[in-house]
Amino acid sequence: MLQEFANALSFIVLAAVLPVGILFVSKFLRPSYPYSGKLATYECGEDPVGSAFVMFNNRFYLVAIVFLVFDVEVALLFPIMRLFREAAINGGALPIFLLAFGFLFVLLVGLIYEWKKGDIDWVRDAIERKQALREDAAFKHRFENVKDS
Amino acid sequence: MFAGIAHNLTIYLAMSTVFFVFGLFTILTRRNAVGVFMGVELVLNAAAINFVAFYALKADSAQSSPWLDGQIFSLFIIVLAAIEAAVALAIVLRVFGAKKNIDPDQVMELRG
Amino acid sequence: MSLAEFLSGLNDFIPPNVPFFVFSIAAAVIVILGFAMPIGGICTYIERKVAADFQERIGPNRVGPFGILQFFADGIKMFLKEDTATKNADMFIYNLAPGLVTAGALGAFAAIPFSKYVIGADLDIGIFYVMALASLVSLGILLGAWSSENKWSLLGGMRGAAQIVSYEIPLGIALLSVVVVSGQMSMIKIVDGQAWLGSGSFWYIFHNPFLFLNFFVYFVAALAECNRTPFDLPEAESELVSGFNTEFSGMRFGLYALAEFADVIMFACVAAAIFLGGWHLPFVNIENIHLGWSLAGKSLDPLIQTLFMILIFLGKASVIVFVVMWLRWTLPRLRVDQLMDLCWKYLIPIAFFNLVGASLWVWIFKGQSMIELISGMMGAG
Amino acid sequence: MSFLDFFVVFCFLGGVVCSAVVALHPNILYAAVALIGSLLAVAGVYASLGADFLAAAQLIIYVGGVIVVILFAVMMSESIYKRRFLDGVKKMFLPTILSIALMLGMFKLLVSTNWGELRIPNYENTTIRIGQALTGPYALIFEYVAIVLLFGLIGAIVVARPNILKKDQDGGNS
Repeated sequence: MLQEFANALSFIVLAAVLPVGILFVSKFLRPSYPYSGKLATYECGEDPVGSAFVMFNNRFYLVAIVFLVFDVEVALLFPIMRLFREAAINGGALPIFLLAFGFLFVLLVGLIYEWKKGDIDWVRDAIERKQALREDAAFKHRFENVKDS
Repeated sequence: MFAGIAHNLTIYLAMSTVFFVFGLFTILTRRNAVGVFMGVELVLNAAAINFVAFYALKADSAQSSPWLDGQIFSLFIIVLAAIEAAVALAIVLRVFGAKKNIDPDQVMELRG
Repeated sequence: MSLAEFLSGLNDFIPPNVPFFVFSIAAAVIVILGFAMPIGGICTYIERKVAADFQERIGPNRVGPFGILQFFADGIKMFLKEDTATKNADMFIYNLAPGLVTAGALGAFAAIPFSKYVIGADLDIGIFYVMALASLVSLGILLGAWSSENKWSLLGGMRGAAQIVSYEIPLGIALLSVVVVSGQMSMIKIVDGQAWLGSGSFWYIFHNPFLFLNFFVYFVAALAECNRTPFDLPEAESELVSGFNTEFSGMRFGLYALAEFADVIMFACVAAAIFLGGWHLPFVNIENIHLGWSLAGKSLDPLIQTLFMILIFLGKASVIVFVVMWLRWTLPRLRVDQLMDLCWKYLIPIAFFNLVGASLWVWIFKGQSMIELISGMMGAG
Repeated sequence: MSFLDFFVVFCFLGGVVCSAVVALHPNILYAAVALIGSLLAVAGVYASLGADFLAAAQLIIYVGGVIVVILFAVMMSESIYKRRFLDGVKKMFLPTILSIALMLGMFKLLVSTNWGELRIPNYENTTIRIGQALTGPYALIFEYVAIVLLFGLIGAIVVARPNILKKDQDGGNS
């Protein structure tokens, strides 16, 4: 069993070291004449303005959070699902079934919640429309000046 | 020189101690809230290493329980650290959105 | 029984008491340098030829007969081309990122079961190991995009990371449904469960209708995971110049292209192993093919059987790779929101439904597949 | 010096160096990359202690999830034109004293006690036993974790949700 770890580890190490090694070795074979034009960031010809960092919308961030939760769920379900077949064949599958799919259902509630709240919608106006409708219902006065802007 | 080091507990505990101390140091000195959070991650990993190492100490002897207690504990540490990451970094983002900087020392308006 | 054990078994060719990890490194070198990289290179050539046939043009035929050595020429060109980085690129992370991406893509070849005795690492957590390494790729892309200090590559990298990250969930659920049906996580045991010689459950794709649907969920998620065809948004040429690899040139770009292709091949091999029955053909039992040839006193039967198994397995994987190439020239690219909606609003609910369905099927029919039930009824009827 | 000893020592040294970089490096992004290294070292230690499922779970959840979220947060939480990430480590005198004292104390305690022989479980398949434990005595905790996950998910989303209508305060962020 320990040898299998050694095999897997040597695969990962070789796969990680190989490209960096190729890059390092090819550094000596390659010509290298860096002049300012070549080093400037590529912006279809214009000269770059401002830093590479631009404040993008945090849709990516919401996706990362929801991914984290569902990734944990999938990782936790693996050991339970592995026992399911033996339990199903020689009886006693009910507790495992209820446990696993209770876990799965609880998190499905989370998915349905954010689906309805429009958090996984990616298009800005779809989110704004949903949010505007919600705000409109709740705060009648505050909403007027936002509608026409 | 290191013969048989993998079979006694000192190296695992030394590693968890080093992780704990560096994690604590990060929490105390980082100016960026995300940096403080990385320190928390190191401290959690230190605790998880201890759980697995101490379970391995009594793995096959008589009084070890059939259920892999040590590994289950560190599995739950990993799971709950993931959730803590989601919530903590959402708060960090909100604080940054409102106050444009997330230095834990300067963002203190809530206090008193 | 992993490749390294097999190598250490040839004890009349090797000097005595060589430590074991030398064999595991040798096995890694054989599989990665012997299989993954050349096949990755050859596939770039085949893809260009296939694309040419789709568009009724000739495709590369200058280098070597029928242009076969084209990938070799590309490799040398990339090796010798200058690799420029932007002025204030973050050199350390810039060089680390391709390492992470290829570690994810090529490292997962350890779990690919080429035949019963030829597998990189016969881990007990085979499928879980493949998922673990697939998550490294998104990190590599994110860091590579960030360190190349270019707005376009940053946006492409963020999109790529968000896409790969969110498509990992349907991929994980599809693998989970296979684990429910097979009751095993080690790749070789999963493939062994798919033999059908009159009895036993046939390929898992035909095990039950839910798993059949989950195969296509897996296929779509794997396509998105490798940024292929309808999902190649991160390097959408028209919008983001060339996505996260805008600033990569020369060998660095070659590594990212190779890692992407190795990802495609790896996911095709995993699909061939867990859904299409690895080295099993329906009525043929590879074990009892005995040709009786022998070389230097040793019978060559096990070697021939292993070669047959590897050929059958690679045949199935190449069918899937061909379909991936075929899709590239037929389907248009999705918009970002369609892409994300497809994942969160369609693939994940379908995958969950199929997971519940598959486990109910296993529970009700005591783990028997459709084919067994039908043959049971026909036999009884 | 068997392969296992070499691997454990390698993971120990890699973990120490990476966590040192996480603690001391001024650039927050390098700290995040070093955190990846230390998490991989911890995964290596889990594997050498026989916990193969745990090592893979650590890779999937931590390296595949938490670090991606941390990187997104680091990239988003930088003000627009401050290009470098130098957040500078502030006054370090007192924390260094405390840390060194703590480390020496723990090492002394660690070396002095005799922990006895460590029997690494013979690397049999831990996934089955973890599955049996999760469906056995830890079943209630397993469901409780599901509820914690749900609350964490909804809480994080409500906090991180871009409230579009509050346009003035957020600037272009949401």
